[in-house]
Amino acid sequence: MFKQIEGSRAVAETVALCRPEVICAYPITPQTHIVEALGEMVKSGDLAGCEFVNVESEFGALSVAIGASAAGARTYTATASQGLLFMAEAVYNASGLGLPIVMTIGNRAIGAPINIWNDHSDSMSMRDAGWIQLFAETNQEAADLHIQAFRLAEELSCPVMVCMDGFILTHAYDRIDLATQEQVDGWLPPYEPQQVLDPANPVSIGAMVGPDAFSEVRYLAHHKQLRALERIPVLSREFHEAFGRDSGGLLRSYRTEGAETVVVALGSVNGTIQEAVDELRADGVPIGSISICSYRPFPLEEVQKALANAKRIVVLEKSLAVGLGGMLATDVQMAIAARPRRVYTVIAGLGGRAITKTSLVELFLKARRDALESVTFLDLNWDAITRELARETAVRRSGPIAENILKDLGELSSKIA
Amino acid sequence: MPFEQIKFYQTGTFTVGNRLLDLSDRTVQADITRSNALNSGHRACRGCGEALGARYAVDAAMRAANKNLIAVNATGCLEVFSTPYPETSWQVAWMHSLFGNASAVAAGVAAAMKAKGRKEVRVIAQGGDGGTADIGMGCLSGMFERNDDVLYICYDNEAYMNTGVQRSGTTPAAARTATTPSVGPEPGNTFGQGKSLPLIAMAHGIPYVATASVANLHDLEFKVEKATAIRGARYIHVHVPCPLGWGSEPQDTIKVARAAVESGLFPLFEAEFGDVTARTPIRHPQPVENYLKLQKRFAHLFRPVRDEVRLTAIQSIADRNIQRFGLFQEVAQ
Amino acid sequence: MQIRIHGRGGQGVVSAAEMLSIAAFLEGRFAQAFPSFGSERMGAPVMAFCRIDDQPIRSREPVMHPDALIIQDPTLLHQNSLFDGLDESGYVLINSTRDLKELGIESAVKDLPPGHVRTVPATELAIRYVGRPLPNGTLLGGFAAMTGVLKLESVVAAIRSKFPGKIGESNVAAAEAAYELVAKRDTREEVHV
Amino acid sequence: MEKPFAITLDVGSSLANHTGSWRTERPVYVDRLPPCNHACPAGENIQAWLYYAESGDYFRAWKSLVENNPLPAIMGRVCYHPCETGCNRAQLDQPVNIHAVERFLGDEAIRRGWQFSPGLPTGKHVLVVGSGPSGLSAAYQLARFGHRVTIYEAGPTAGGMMRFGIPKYRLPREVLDAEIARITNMGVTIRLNTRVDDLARVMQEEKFDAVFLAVGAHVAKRAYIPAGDAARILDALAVLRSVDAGEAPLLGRRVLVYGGGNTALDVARTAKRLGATETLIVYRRNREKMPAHDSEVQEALDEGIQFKWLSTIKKATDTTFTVEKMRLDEKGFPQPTGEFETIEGDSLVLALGQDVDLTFLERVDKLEIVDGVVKVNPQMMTGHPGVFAGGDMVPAERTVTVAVGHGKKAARNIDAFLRGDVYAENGKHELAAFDKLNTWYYSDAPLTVQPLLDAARRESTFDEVVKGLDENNALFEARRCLSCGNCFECDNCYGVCPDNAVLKLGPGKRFQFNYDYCKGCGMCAAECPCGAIQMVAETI
Repeated sequence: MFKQIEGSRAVAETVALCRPEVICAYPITPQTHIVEALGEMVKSGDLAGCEFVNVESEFGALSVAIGASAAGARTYTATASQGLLFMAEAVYNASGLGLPIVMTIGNRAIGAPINIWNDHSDSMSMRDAGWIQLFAETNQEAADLHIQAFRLAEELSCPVMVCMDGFILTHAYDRIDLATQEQVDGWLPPYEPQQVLDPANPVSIGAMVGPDAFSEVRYLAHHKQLRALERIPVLSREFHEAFGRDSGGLLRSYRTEGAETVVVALGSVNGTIQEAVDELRADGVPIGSISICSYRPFPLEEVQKALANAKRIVVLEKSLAVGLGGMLATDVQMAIAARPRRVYTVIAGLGGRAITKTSLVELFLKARRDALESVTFLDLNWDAITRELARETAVRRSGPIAENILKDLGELSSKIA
Repeated sequence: MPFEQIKFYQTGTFTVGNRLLDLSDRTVQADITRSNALNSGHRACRGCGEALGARYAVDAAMRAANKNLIAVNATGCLEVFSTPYPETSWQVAWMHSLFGNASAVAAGVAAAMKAKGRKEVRVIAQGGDGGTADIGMGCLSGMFERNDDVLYICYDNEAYMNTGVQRSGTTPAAARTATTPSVGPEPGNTFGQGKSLPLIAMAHGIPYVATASVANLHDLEFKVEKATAIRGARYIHVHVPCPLGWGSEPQDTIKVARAAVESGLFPLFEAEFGDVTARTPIRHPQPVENYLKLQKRFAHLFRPVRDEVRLTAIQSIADRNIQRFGLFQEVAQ
Repeated sequence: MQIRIHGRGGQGVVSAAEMLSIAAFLEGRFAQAFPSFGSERMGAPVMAFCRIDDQPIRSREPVMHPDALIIQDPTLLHQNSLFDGLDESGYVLINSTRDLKELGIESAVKDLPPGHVRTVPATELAIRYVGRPLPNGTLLGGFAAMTGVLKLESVVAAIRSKFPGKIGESNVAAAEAAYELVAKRDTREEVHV
Repeated sequence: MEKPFAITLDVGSSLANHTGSWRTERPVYVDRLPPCNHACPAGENIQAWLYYAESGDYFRAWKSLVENNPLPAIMGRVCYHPCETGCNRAQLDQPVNIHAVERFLGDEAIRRGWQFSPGLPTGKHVLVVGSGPSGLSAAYQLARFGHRVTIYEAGPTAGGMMRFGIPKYRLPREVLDAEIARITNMGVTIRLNTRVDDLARVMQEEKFDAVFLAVGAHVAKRAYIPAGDAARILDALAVLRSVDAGEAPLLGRRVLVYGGGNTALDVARTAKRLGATETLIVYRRNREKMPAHDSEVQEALDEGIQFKWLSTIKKATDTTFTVEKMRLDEKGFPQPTGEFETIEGDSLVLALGQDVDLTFLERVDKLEIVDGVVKVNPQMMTGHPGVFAGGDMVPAERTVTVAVGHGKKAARNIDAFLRGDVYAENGKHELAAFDKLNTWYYSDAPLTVQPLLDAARRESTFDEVVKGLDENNALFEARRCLSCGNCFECDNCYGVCPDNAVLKLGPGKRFQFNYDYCKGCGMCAAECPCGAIQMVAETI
């Protein structure tokens, strides 16, 4: 049934339909609304048979989740940004122990300078932690992905992060088709743990593993992700049959037929990209785009197929591999290694900077002329940067960069005024 | 006295077992069918106090919980020597996650058990002083403050032994460790540092806090069994000598622990909802020197010359405990 | 020359390897000593390695094909894989008061050249000279005597540099005693008798 | 569940890891010799019978006790208990009141009529001369071996010095009779009023396969004291014997006793009971040098007996006695001072010790006599093959306990002799000295003093002075035993092993080390309360 609600609320209500047994909450913008809503449902009794634990930190949040999951409970938590980094040790531990925890990331930048707005730096920092990472394009998908995430996680005994852009999705009101309890119960079986802490059948979980077996353990983690590559499309198809909606899958192509230029991106920005693509297509520009949903495991084969006919590729990333450029771009290049083509990395929307259709159209045309740098920063204020660099060469103690630039921008705006 | 004085029995009244007592009145360790929660073949050093304390505690909890027990372990000696792949020494449902999160993981297990309505299952978390007092402090405090249904047992050997004897927040004054070497004008650990976990636990106002020692098994078991029966957050702090880190003889582990108790340096008491409610009186008082002399980590207090000033300072720490907890009071019969 | 030392946590296996490398260094050669890292405990089986060469040593792999084994603890003798990779002209030095027959390893070492397998009561000597059952320094004396790869003086110097002061001196005394024992070819310790 | 590889393990799998190979020392269970057993002249296994007594199994306790001593009710009363002097518990609070528990067991046995059973008949016949403690002890042990035993007793009643030498108030006659009866009940024949005046002849005519001589020492030593005809001078044994026979020898109101041994005290205390108002013991040395046991001196003082130390009696008239003061030289020997005084008294009783009457041995060849006693070899055999001797007639301390010990030892050797063999004593264990114990595990439990008959009644009656313990006290006393050197199954080793390397074998079966896992830390030995574990170096 359709509702006009906030993304966070939609996710919360969908998670509730998945009948979680333990939820750990620690506040951090912008995921806070999700756990607040869930907390309310548990307190009111609408979400029965569930323990809602207010923990003392994100490290505690995921640790409680680890214990609950190991004890056989369907477990959920959510975090973002600094929170994800603070729980980093536990993030690796949860996947290492093969615990099917589902965690929402309300994607947000990482400080310093502290910044609460959206980009992908947080989940990117954990991309190799052994979790499955699914990126939601819309709030509808964000909600739906959680249902698929629980099933995928529990089938594989592997934790899943559902990444949705902070504010852009978490705080956006949209028209959402919310699943019903019957639908979810019919599609998501109760949790059957692969291993469980049970006094009746005791085991020791979390042994110390030495050089003699550690590599094998790691390979098996990798193999698990390869199995996920097979399961994700299947679940997406089954989900479509049950719920009548396209959600998830490994990736989605948009108007790539005959496209010379293909744009690749993660998450909500794909909407704006598709708008730009339509506009350019209207002018006869052969361009299309790919929205990657499953970032980990990374669907090398599917990406390679989807880019088979592209002449050039523009990878638009909401995170920066400082000193290199793009992370997604690197993965895409690996995918097309057999038949290399020009790949432009575009770093955009860091710390919540708006990505506009106008900028994108301009960017894509430039790309078409192959006039882009291999690493391009979208809508960068070069005046501020050149002035700061000049100041640094002049004065050794030139002060904090961020403050300086803000000051400049102030002057700038006052001049405009 | 927290455990009932065995009436009209002298020969080995304080021993582990007692052939003339009913089985129910004997310690778990005297039981031929004890659970051996931590079984043979583990890789602990000779005379390891932590291995001993852990089996004492978990066996007692197993009896009290009628074997419905789940144990969560922090990283540290106990975890490393008990579960190196491919062998584990545990006979209980056991889990190790990280160094600093045992209390939180246990809280998660407890939450899961509550959600599943499995009231009969009791959850314990255990770790060393490092994983408890230092890196695990945040999670521990959270678990206390939420009054999660977890019994946390800290095996305090007063330093980071697994990594090679470095100073921890419970390392006593003057003790030599790898990071507080016995060199310079003030050798060993600095006076005026360190923290008391039991008192911090009490400050949370949780239902039960107790200290125990491998030197007094009856007392330790009594406390573990009592704690296991209580709901909510509970904390037991067990003093466990480490022959390697303390430079004591392996066969002296219990002797050293006993000297700590009877000198007053390690007071045995119980607290409920933040107030001390019972203490275990000292039976045969000893000066702190008896304790210090058994350990090379304090050798610099006696050689090359006796460090009277700091010996007096340590004695006064003990005297303060004795006075503060009334450790000399007569055994209540 | 590649040496593998077997012993137990707390017996100073690692320092033994280190002292060997120092001795070699003092003779102007290149040497490398490293342990088989682990979180093993006092008493648990442990290994340490030492390489001695006339050129710089690049290899970082554990010693797979030792030219010499030093067994600090005879209770390890019957763990399989102990003699793995030992060169057919290699050496074996065992810390024991017993002879090879009593130790029951005659067959295991029968193909080694005469005089290449010796036992020396290092723990006994250590207790006598050092006052503690730490056989490591002592064994190095025996090793020097058996292989001739290192001079006793350099071994002694190495022990002194590793343990300055009284402990060092008592270890030196024990090492020299061990050297004597092995140097005077006690036939009881011969392999082919 | 299919467990994740390596990370999740099956419980208890480390049992595959035999950490016993880490060991440089191994613990072994030992039985050390408790100081009480070590000190007992009768060779009683005291710790063993206390072990049964403390669990309330008095019958087994008694059985174990009478292995070595058939007269516990007597011994519990008259023994001067060197066991308690040796008791390790003395270093904690006070020694275990062993003799009181022994007496309790003895009385319990009499009350319940527990009996001895003889061994299977061997057809051998042994003559025992004398029915004193050593004679009875030997007869009992020989009967247990299955030998036929006949005791020749010169006197009209059995018991020897126990009857004639020890007053009723220390040893009630019904107790003495009961324990002698128990021995005759097992088939031992006692022929009373049968003096052996020529052993050689008896042996020849009556064809005994072996003989044990235990005639004791009954000839009172005399001291020359010039005395007027009217002076009453008697000897202690005669007095005690006539009192036992129910007569009341005329001693008068003021009685002097000359001597410092237990007999002197016995006779003095007897005199008091016979109505003497003043009883004075005259002794040539001081209290420290007095051979009598202090407990008895104390009891005598309590009863108002007076002492005159450092004095010898020089002259006696009918009512006065001249006494010379003595002083002790540096060697502790009394030397005359030349100072005299006169004491009033109605009678003087001499208690200067006894000699052995050896005339009946004259015709026994190869039998040697040295300073008035019979010489025996370590097997208690005299120079004459098959003739053994013990008790007061051989060189040794003259106490009931020593005598009982002689009897047992002689019996074992006689048995071996009869089998044409020599008895081999099994080697003694290492002594369980105090430093071998870990006494923290024992709670403080001071000795329970046996109730004393109040002084008033003592003076007038021959009622037993020292009363026994009731069952509770006896149990309490038994449980004060530290079980030195012998495992009492306290489970400490089983409990304190960090490696669970101790196997508990169940009640009465003690424990066993599992050397597959024992790392040799030695905590079991250090924490064993009674020192029954020893660490032994492994050969490297």
